[in-house]
Parts: sequence; C-alpha cells; structure tokens
Amino acid sequence: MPDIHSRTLGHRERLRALLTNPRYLMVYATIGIFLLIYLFGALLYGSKGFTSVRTFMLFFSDNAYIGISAVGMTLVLITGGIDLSVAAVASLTGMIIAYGTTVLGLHPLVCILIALLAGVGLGALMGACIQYLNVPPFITTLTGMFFARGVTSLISRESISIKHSMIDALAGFKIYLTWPNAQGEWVKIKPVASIDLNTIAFLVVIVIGAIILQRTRFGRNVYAIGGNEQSASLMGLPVARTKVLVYSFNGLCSVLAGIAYVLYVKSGWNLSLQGAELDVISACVIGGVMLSGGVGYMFGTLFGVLLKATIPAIITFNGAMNSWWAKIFTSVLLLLFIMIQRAVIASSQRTRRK
Amino acid sequence: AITIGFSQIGQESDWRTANTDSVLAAVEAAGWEMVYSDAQQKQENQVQALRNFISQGVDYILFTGVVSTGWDEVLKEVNEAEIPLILLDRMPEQSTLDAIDYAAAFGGDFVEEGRRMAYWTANYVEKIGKADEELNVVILEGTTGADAATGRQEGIMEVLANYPNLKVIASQTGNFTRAEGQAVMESFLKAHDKIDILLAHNDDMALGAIESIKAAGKDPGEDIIIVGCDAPKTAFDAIIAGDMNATIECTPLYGPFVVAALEKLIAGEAMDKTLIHPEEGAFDAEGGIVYSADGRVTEKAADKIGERLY
Amino acid sequence: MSDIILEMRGMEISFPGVKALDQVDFTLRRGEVHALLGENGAGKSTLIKVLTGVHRPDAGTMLLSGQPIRPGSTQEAQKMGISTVYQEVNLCHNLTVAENIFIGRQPMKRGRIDWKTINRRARELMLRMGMDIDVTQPLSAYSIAIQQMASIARAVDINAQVLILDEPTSSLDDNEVVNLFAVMRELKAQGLGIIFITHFLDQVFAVSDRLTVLRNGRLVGEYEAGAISKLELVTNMVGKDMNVIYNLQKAPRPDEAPVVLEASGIGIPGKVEDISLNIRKGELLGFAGLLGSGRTETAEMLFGVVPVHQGSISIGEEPLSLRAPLDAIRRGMAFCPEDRKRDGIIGDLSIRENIALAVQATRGFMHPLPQKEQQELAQRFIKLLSIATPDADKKVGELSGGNQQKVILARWMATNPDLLILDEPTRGIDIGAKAEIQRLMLEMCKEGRSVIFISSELDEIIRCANRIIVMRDLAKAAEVDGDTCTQADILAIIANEGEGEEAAV
Amino acid sequence: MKKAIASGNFLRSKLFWAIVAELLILLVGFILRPDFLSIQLRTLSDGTTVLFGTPVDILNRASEITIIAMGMTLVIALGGTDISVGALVAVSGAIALKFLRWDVLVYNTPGDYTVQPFYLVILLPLLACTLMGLFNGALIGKLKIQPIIATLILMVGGRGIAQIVTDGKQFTTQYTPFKFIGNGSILGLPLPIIITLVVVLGVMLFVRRTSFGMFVESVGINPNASRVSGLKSGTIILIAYVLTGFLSGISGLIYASRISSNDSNNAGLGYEMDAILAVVIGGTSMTGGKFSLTGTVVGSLIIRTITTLVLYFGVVSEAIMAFKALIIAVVIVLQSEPVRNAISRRRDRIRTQMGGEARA
Ligand SMILES: Nc1ncnc2c1ncn2[C@@H]1O[C@H](COP(=O)(O)OP(=O)(O)OP(=O)(O)O)[C@@H](O)[C@H]1O
Ligand SMILES: Nc1ncnc2c1ncn2[C@@H]1O[C@H](COP(=O)(O)OP(=O)(O)OP(=O)(O)O)[C@@H](O)[C@H]1O
Ligand SMILES: [Mg+2]
Ligand SMILES: [Mg+2]
Repeated sequence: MPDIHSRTLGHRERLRALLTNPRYLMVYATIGIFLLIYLFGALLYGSKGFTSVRTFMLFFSDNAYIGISAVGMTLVLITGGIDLSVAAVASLTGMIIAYGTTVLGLHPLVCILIALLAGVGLGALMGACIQYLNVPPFITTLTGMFFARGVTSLISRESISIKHSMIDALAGFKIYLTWPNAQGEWVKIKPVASIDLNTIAFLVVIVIGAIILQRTRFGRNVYAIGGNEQSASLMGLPVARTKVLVYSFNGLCSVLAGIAYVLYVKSGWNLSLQGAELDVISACVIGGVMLSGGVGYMFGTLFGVLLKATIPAIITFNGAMNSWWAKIFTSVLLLLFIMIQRAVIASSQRTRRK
Repeated sequence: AITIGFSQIGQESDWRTANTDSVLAAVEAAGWEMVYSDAQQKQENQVQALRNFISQGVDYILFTGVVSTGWDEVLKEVNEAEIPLILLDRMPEQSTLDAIDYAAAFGGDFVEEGRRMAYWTANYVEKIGKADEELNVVILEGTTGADAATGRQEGIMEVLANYPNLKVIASQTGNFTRAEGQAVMESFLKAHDKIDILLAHNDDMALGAIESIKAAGKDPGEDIIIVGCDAPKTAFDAIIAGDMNATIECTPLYGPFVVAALEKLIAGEAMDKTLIHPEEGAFDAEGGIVYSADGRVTEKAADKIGERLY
Repeated sequence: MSDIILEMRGMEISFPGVKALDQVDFTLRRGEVHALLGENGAGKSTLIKVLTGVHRPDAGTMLLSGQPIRPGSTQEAQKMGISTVYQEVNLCHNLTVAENIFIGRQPMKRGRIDWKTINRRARELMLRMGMDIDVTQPLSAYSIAIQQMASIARAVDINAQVLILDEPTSSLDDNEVVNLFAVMRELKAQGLGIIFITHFLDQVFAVSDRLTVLRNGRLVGEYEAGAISKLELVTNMVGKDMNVIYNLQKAPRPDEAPVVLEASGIGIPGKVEDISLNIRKGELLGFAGLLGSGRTETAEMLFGVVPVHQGSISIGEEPLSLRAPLDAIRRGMAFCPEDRKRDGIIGDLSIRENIALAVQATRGFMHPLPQKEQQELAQRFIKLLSIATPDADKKVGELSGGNQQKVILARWMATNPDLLILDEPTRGIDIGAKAEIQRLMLEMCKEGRSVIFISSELDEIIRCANRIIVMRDLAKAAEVDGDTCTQADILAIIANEGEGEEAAV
Repeated sequence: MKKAIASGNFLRSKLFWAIVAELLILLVGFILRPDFLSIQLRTLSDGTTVLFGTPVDILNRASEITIIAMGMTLVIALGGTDISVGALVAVSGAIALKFLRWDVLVYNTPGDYTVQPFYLVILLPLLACTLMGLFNGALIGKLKIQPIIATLILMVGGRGIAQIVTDGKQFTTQYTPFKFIGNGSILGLPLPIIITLVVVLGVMLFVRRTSFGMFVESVGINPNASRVSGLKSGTIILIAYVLTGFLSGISGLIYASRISSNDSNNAGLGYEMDAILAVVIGGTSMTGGKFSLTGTVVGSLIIRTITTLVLYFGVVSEAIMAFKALIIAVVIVLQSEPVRNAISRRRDRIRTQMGGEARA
C-alpha cells in the first residue's frame, strides 16, 4: 500500500487547490462580478461618494435582514427545496414585537420569544408537511406565506411603531468607524460610517451557517439530500429529521431577519417586506446555489447578497430613474450577472477538459 | 448648484405618477438639481435611499413615506447630517413628527377624505329624498394595512355612525385596483339583493365596480349610488356619463408648495412645523352638495374636467 | 442454532398486478456467503428491500439474531446492523467519493467533521478495494464501476452483522471482482453473514458457501454450494433446460463488406485520446478493457453524447458532425448506454412509451406513432426479450433491474438501426436472457447490421466478436482478431503496459 | 381513462381528490346559503341575455389563471417554473391599450378613441408576449439558466416595459369590440369562458394528439436519458415557455378588456403563484414528470372558488389571507400522497374484508 501520508498537502498547495477547485467556481464568479460592478459604480459615481466607507458599510447594514434570511434559505435550497414564507414570517415577527410591546405592553424579549415559537413552529410544521405528506415545498411554503401574512393582518391592519428603550438601544447601537487625523486623534470618518448590530448579526449568522454546512453532520446531510434524496435515505441518513430541521432552522432565520428588520425600522406592518422572499432567493442563486439542490456555499450567498445590494445603490446614486426604468435596469443587470456566470463556467469547463 | 433628494414611494398609480411629475417638473423649472429615488412600495428601499442621500451629501430632502411608522432612526440620521427635511403627502405618525426636526410639511388627510365621502353620501341621500329610507351600503376597501385604506375607512365609519339609516352590509378589500373592485362588486351583487350605495376607497375600484353593476343588469349611478375618492379625470368622465355620482379630491399636485417652501428655506427664512393641507374639493354631476363638516360644497364635474391634469 | 444470524419465514409482498414474493423462506448464517439467485424479476431485490425496510411485507416474520425485527426504514435496518449495497448505485453525485463513503458516520474532531481523517481513510478503503483514485473528486467524475466500488466500500466499512450485496459485480471487471472477493472473505472470517446476489454463476461458485434460488417470487430451494452443479443450478433458476448458450454461432467475418463507420484520431483531451477505428457492415466489433479504460467515453463520442474535440468521424464517405445523439440516430445509429439509471430509463413512463421513445424522437413530435403501433411494438419486444411484466402500461421504474435493461435494449432495437452500440448490455441480466441477447446480436449481424459490443466479460466478447479492440489507459492498446484470440491474449495486452504494438488483424 | 377508473387507480389519483375538494368547497357554500349555487338568466339594458350566478362567476373569473396554467403545466412538467407570467399579462394589456389608443393626448371623453386596425390590437400584444416567452425559453432551454432566475428577469423587467409602453399612464377605452373580449357573452355564456374552453381543448389536443406531451414528461423525468434517446430537450423547453408566454398574452387581453384599461402595476399581480398552485393542486409534480391538464383546470377552479367563497360570505378583509391559506392547506393535505393512500388502503381493506366474507 503506498504511503498516504506523504500526500498530505502543504499550506500553499492547499490554498492553490482551494483556488482552482472547480466546485467553488460559481462563488468566484460571483465575487468577480461583485468587484466588477463595484468598479463600475466607482467609475460612474465615485465623485458622489459611491466609494466611501459609509456606502460600503451600508451594503451590509441595509441588507442585513436579507442576508440573515438568506442563510436559512441557502440550506433549504441546497436540500432541493424552497421557502416562500420567509418574508411573511419576518413581517409577522415585526408585527408580534410591535403589537406585543406597544399595544399589550409586553417586554420585547417576551415578544421575541413568542415570535421564535411561531416562526420555528411554522417552519417545523411546513417541514413536516413537506416530508411526511409529500407536498411540494413550493406549495407548502406558499400556503405558509399566505398564512403568516394573514395572521399579521389579523393582529393589526395598521402599522404599529415600537417605542421601547431596549429596542431603541439595540437599534441605536453603533460602532463609529474612526481614523487618526493630522493631530493623531481618532475622529469619525466623513461621511459618517458605522457598524451596527445588524451588520454584526449578519456576518455572525453567515459564519455560523458556513460552519453548519461544512463542519457538521447535519450540514453534510443537507447536501446529500439535495444531491439525491432517495440515495440519502438508502444510505441510512436521517432524511426526515434533517428536512424538518432545515425548515425549522429557516424559520429561525426568518425570525432573526424579522428582528433585524425591526431594529431597522422599529415598527410592525402587514405590508412590510412584500416580495422580499424573491430577493432572498435570488441573492442565494446569484451566489451560486442551485435550485435543483445539492450545490451552494455560504460564502457565495454572502456575495450574492452584496451583489444584489449594489443594484439599488447604483440606481439611487443615478438619481434620475423612475420606477419603470429602475425595474428594467434591475432586470438587465440580473441578466448580465447570470450571463457572465454562465460564460465563466462554460469557459472553465472547456479549459478543464484541456 | 443646489441638490435635492426626493424619496418617493413608487409609481403604483396614476395618482402617484402625477404627484411625482408635479414635483419633478416644478423643481426642474426652478433650476435645481434633483436626485430622485423610487422605492417601489418598499419601506426598506426608502430607508436605503435616505441613507444614500446622506452619503451623497444632498442639500435638501423631500420625503413621502410609504407607511406612517418606522422612520425614527433614519430621519434622525438625516437630522444628524443637518440636511433640511420636507415632508410631503403622507406624514409619519405624530410621535415621529414630535421627535424629529423638519423644515416643512404638506400633506393630505385620509381620515378627512373618508369623512367627506360619508358626508357627501348622507347629504345626497337627503337631497334625493331618501333620508328616511333604510339604505344598504357596501364598501370597497383599499389594500389591507395601507394608510390610505385604514384612514378612509376610519373616516367613513366615524361619520356613518351618525346616520343609522345608512347600514354597511359588506366591506371588502379590492386592493385599490380596478380588476379587484370589479370582482368584489360582482360577488356583492350575488350575495346581497339590495345594494343602494357603494363607497370605494379610490376611484379605480369604483370604475371597476361600475362594469360589474352593468353586467348584473343594474344602472350604476341610478340604482346604486357610487362615491369614489382621488378625483382623476377618468372619474370625471364617469360622473359626466352618469355612471358615478361623486368623487372626493385627493390632490397629487405638490410641486408648487415644494418650490415655494424651498425658496423660502434657501433664502434663509424658517418655516414652522405645522402641517399644511392643500385645498381639496369634491365633484359630482350637479354640484352644490355639502361634503364636509365645515360646510364646503361640491363643484360640477363637467365644469372642472378641462382643468384636470391627470 | 446460534450461528444463524438472520431468518426470514413466509415472506409475502405484492405490487399491483404482481405477487413479487410468495411464501419465501431464507436463512443466513454467521460467517457465510449466501448467494441469492434467480431470473430477472424473480424477487431477489424485493426480498432485500423487505429486509432493509424499503418495502413493508404483507406477511412473514424476520428474526435477526433470534430477535423478531420489522424495520420501518433503511435507517432502522442499518442501526440493527444490516448494511446494504443496492442494485442501482445509490450515492450522491454532488459529494466527493470520500464523503459518500463516510457520510452519516463522519469521524469528528472537537465537535466538527474531521475532513483530513475522512479523506485519508476513504483513500485507504478504496486502495483496499484496488482502486487508486483521488477520493476528493466528486463522485460524478467517475464511471459507474468506481461508483459501485465506492458504495461497496461504504457498506463494507460500516460495522455490521449482515452485509447485503445486490449485484455488486455487474459492472466490475475481473480484477475488481477478485479484489472484492478478497474483501468478502476477510469479512466472512470476521463472522459476518453476507448475502450476495449475482447473475454470474462462476462468481457464485467462487465465493459462496450456500445458495438460495427464487423463481417467480417463490422459493425453489436452498443448496450447499459444493453439492450442486452449474447445470442443475441453471435448470433450477430458469425452470427449463439451457443449452443455447453453449452453441452460439458467430457471424462470418465480413472482410469484404463496406465500412459503415470510420473514426480517425477522435478524442477529448484528458479523457480519451486519438482513437481510430472502423466497422464494416455486418460486423460485430468487441471492445475489451479494464474499467475506466475509456470504452464508454469512446462509445459516447461515436454517438454524439459528448462532443468530440479532435479527430473526425465519417459514415460511409460522408464526414459526420455530431452535435447531439439525435444526429447519430438519424444516421441509423443506436446506443444502449451503460448507466441505465442515469442515461436509460424514464422511470415514470410506461414500458410502451419507453420502447417507443427513440423511434418517436426521430419522427419528431408532430408525427406521433399511433397508439396501436406503439402497443404492437411494445408487445413484440416484451415477447422477444421476455420482459417480465403484467402489461405494457406498467411503469418502467417498477420493473426489476434486469427487465429495465431489456426495455432499453428494446428501445434501440425498435429504431431498426444499421449500427448498434451496446455498452454493457448484459449488465444485470440473467443467464437465459444474456444468451438471448447474444443470439440477437449475432442475428443482427447476419442481417447485415453492425454491432459494437462493449463488455467487461471477456468470454462473452470472444464468443461473439469478429474483431476486438482492446483499450488500456484511455487509449486504444491493440486490435485483435476475434476468431483466433484467446482470453489470455487479451489479458496479456491489458497487463503489458509497456508494449503498445497493434496485433495484426 | 376508463381503464384507470376500472383499476381503482383513479380513486387513488390526485385528480380525483382535487375534484372531491372542489365539490366539498361548493357544498360548504351551498349549505351555508343555497343560493350560492343558483344560476338565472338575466336580461341587460342592451337587451342581451346572460347567465347570472356565482358558478358562472367562478368559471368566468378563473379564465385568466386557467389559460396561463395550461402553459405552466408543461413548464412545471419539465421541472421548471415561470414566474414572469403576471408581468406578461401587464405587458399584453399595456400594448393593447397603447395601440387601441394611439394618440392618448386628444382623449377627452369616453367613447372618443382612436383604434388601430383591430387585429393589430389583438395580435401585437400576443406577439410581444410570445417573444418574451421565447426569451425565457432561450435562457432556460438553450443557455440552461435556472428557471426561477431566468424568469425573474422578466418578472421584474416586464412591468417596467409595460409602464414604458404606456408612459406609465393608465388608459381607458370604451371601444366595444375590445370590451367584448372580457365582458361580452355568446349564448349567455361569458366570452372568457369560451376562450378558456378553446385554449384548454387546443392545448390538450396539441399535447396528446402529438407526442409533445410524452416528450415533455420524458425530459421532465430524466433529461439525460431523454437526450441520449434523441430528444432535443432544449427545443422542447423552449416551446413550453413560448406557449406559456403566448397564453399569458391571451390572459392579459382578457384582463385588460374586463377593466377596459391597462394597469401595469396590478394586472396579473400574483398570477404566477396562483397558476403554479393550480398546476400542483391538479396533480402535476413540481419536480417534473407526469402532468395532468384536466387536473390543472380543476386546480384553477378550486383557487377561484375559494376566492369567490371569501367574497360571497363577506369574510373580513383582514382575515382573507389566513382564511384562504387554511382552505388551501386542507385541500393539499387531503390530496397529499400519504393521506390518499391511507384512505384508499382503508377502502381496500374494507373491500377485501367484505370480499373475504362473501367468499366464506
Ligand atoms: N415498486 C414496485 N412496484 C411494482 N412492482 C414492482 C416494484 N418493485 C418490484 N416490482 C416487481 O416485483 C418483481 C420482482 O422484482 P425484483 O426487483 O425483486 O426482481 P430481481 O429478482 O431483483 O430481478 P433482477 O435480477 O432483474 O434485478 C418484478 O416483477 C417487478 O416488476
Ligand atoms: N481507475 C481510474 N482512475 C481514475 N479515473 C478513472 C478510473 N476509471 C475511470 N476513470 C474515469 O472515468 C471515466 C470514464 O471511463 P469510461 O467509463 O469511459 O471507461 P470504460 O472503459 O467504459 O470503463 P467501465 O465502463 O468499465 O467503467 C474516464 O474518463 C476516467 O476519467
Ligand atoms: Mg434486482
Ligand atoms: Mg463503461
């Protein structure tokens, strides 16, 4: 038997292997396009402040709720499923917190607890329905979305703002970015840039998601189910438990996204986050997750979210696009992204053959 | 040059388009630079836009919020950046208004519009001599949860409470659209044999409902009294054709207000924080019917259609 | 008594229209290899699936180490110590080979998956099976044979009392089989009970201690391996005397006939390179080689399944550019692929539709084959290939593995091709049907059609082929005369890595 | 079909349970208020006689979704989805009104309109939607882009295009031939119902009389094997999306005609979800494969019946969503595989028991 240990790779080699691994290609493509678009924005609107630290930080903070939700969604999509209820659940979370604190006078933490129960419970229920009743995820979660939206409307048809010192404190938490001025004092950079709680939460959840996917059995089972559910089951993997857990976890992420959204706008409203589920899904897909299941990385999702975030930023910096041009511009960029992605992958396949 | 950031809700209706056009045209005419951002009905887009305006360092910000709540943080950021803020059309809720600084505010009043719809109806019913009859009212509501819908409904119900003969037998959302107004009315007509009055939260739904009423073999405007809200040209057409009875105005034309306010601000004059409501009328076929508690009377639609811009 | 691990009594199960198992008894002892034999559709796989909780039996009792069991899922069965390799490879293509072997039981380090150990141990395992491959590549990068080995490696590595191998050798070549048997003997010595299903009788006698024969869902009998002759066994399985297989008549070598297809220097960089070959009208060209030697790739290039990057193919005098299989089909070619689950069956469609598919594809959807003709076509092939099914409207996915293979063969024979490429067509097919297929191939040659026949069984190739191309290391190693060469010659070419000389034709 | 019923497969099929669900919902409506199902003949002011009643409304208002869902069935059977259909409905209406009322600015009162040659008013929207379907189909079938993302492009961009076509305005027309499409009736039957019937029959014939249906199923079940067997999956996918685009165009004309206007913001809003829901309730699997057009029609009727029920019985606006979700949940649970199997197994058991007794 040949010596296997002699094949252990050095750090440099491992890095090279990582960089040339075709499985990460979609992720690289996404990062590449992100940089490209960023450059594009910088050239056009650099003078208006597109390249400022503040703008960059806003990519994170303004999209934190999308990003947090995308983490759960990535898992769901990798199993080959889909969850259309995420935005509705996040909206419901906002409403529960708002109604609870403002109308019922409960402590926000109690409301968050209730929201967690509701969100994770709905997720588990949908997961069970998908697994045990064999109802397609699309339909199950579409119904879940109607249901969550419906309950939100039932709680209150008016938007309710949240006035609570804890929420205020959390929403107001900011680490200002500073740099040393000529005198060597640390001053806020201009325009003011800061890291808020949502940004931190977003990044933390992404990292947790990545660890779950790459370093736990649960995460690997997620991939296996997406690769071939029947095989996964015949290999003796806990398919049912994994799937129910994935949807529950996604429910959890939706609630977290809802909390992030609450910190963002401090109110609950039954019309909030309409259609955001598609933003979440498309962010994942742009990040390289395959809807057919089995393929995707958290890191890709992170850049998918950032990439999607650049579109509205560019539109706002442009400052002369009305709704309909904005829509067309968005879709043209979307088309551009996926075409470049396609091209990168096709060409790499060709070079790989050589 | 002076740069003005305008965070608009979206382009969800003709009304909104007219609103945007009015402001954009006025600002352009005044020779200022405009950074316009369309939120496509999403609060989060508006927050992003406002924060972006700050990054870009605009001089003034015009703002219409898609919803009344949830603006505290971002408007405080605007205050911190010391950019004067002008509120348009839809106002943030009172507690927000109290908590932030803004230079001027112009806006409509949805609750008042609802009240006016009901007042007009009650007075019209009296005029045609049906004040003592039991009359069945159906309501086509706007999108559940939208400020305009909740406000108008509140106003309608508040006033109708004083008229026990006007009984609301059905109230259902038509999502502010013609098609749904039509479908919902169709069902009302199947489920209820006697419908006398239709109050629609906007004219589009009323226009849709008219088709259904015709399809059911009834005469809109005659068999069923129809009152809408917004007062675009199409509603005038319908009133003149006798298909609709009245519409309560909700004007989108804020351009002149904005320019006047900006000119004052640029000149260094301060404005106070009082909310200024634009003058708004109501229109029907004949004119002369009282439509508000303070005794305003309607104008004849046919006389005014020529002046309508949208 | 104590050496009996597993006992199944009076097992019964029926599917719509079929009684798949009828009063079947089965006993497995500790430290034995117990072969389970029977024709296609006899119920072997079904018996296994009942045992591992895929199907629930209608009646019968199962005892594992004396305890009654009733596994409700494969997971439960696995927990009870039953480890299984199913007939169709059931792994995940998106995961690496190593991960496929270890998923669900990964070694952990500080609460996290220890990838290093996984990759190391997977490599060890694969080496033990005689496979020197990069286990960090996704499974989809490898041929079905390697996939099969990986799934065996997985099953073997699980600590089990019972190991079930459902046709594990169907796409392995002799070397791999030898390796597998070594592993099986090792496990046997450790006291495992192994259930071994195969259609290769030589393998049965080589490794098993005891055999059980099923026919039409019923138990025929249990025998000691030493106490029954091959002929007896075949008779028991098929229920009638089998002599066809020993007197097949090879078609005459059509040396004068025109060349129907010629390929010169075709290849795909990194996969197979520089393959030149030709085939004459009425000729049967065999392809021999070890697994992974590039036979499937070559066949796929000839049929347009994968694009050819270099070289050229011509039919008759005309050069041929193949963009998709349809182009090849239109030129009178047919290709029965190796991996029937991936490239062959349309599981949810009926047998009739599956058979008519390729014919219909050439006609285009605007010119549908009338229902009646489809039905006739299906009936003809069901009879010709003796496909075990109640009627032509049964879903193909519900057929036994061997019968699925026959349906695919039927699909291609139905197109009435001039050149038929068969990649391991006898995979998983019982001995009777195998003889039948060989007879059909030879008959087609006599009718003036040409056949390319890829197989891992050398004797099968030598028995049928006029000319044999031997592949080695993703290239053509030699071309030998089918009439004169022997197994030893071919093995010598395969083994002789240094020499690359072409044997005279 | 007869054979299927005979073998008891039909009772196990999703289609059967979809029909049961539809009948149950109607029954509930009937029990709550018997006139829910009443149909009468009414004479309108212009002298025409029409069928009048909730069942007619259900059929009539289900038209838009049913027509789109015919195409969607094929798309889903191929393992895809098309979420751009709603936007295409808007585009269709916008183009129709644009050409119906070319010079909008002279418009003053109802009835004062300019009409292009009327066939253009019909053909151009259909052509535009077909082209957009082609765009979707090319991305998905030829470039192999994931369907949701590929069609997301037009879902977002389509409405933008619709708005640009009409310069963001909502035009109104009183041109009778155009209004007839959505509001007219022939022999008392609303025209949308007749159009739907024609479309449904047309698609069914196309799919089952040719081998297209079989090809779709084949590609949906196993694309690899289909390719090896000589199918051009790309072309088949392309055709399915083109068809869906075309059908969305028809649906859009009906929508625009009903309201005599274009409404780029709201026309077809949420149709994609309804159409997909209809297809899936009708028994076609989201993962592709076997499909049932009849099932889709039933699915579409179920969805419309639920909506009508909500409106008819005056469920409060706030509760509509939750109420609908509950009914749909009940329907999909009822017709989910395990529940169906459990019910039919129970029936089998009862039958075998009875059979056993009879034999004994
Ligand atoms: N899921 C199913 N639905 C319907 N019939 C089935 C199903 N699975 C198996 N059968 C039928 O049961 C019978 C036994 O099949 P099984 O797969 O056990 O055969 P086998 O002995 O393994 O054959 P092979 O050697 O071809 O693999 C066949 O007639 C088959 O058609
Ligand atoms: N032992 C191996 N080591 C590395 N790669 C292999 C090995 N065997 C097969 N492969 C890969 O699998 C691909 C498929 O080989 P192919 O299927 O054409 O071989 P084959 O001669 O048909 O063998 P078989 O069908 O018996 O597996 C080859 O291109 C090669 O990349
Ligand atoms: Mg078998
Ligand atoms: Mg091969």
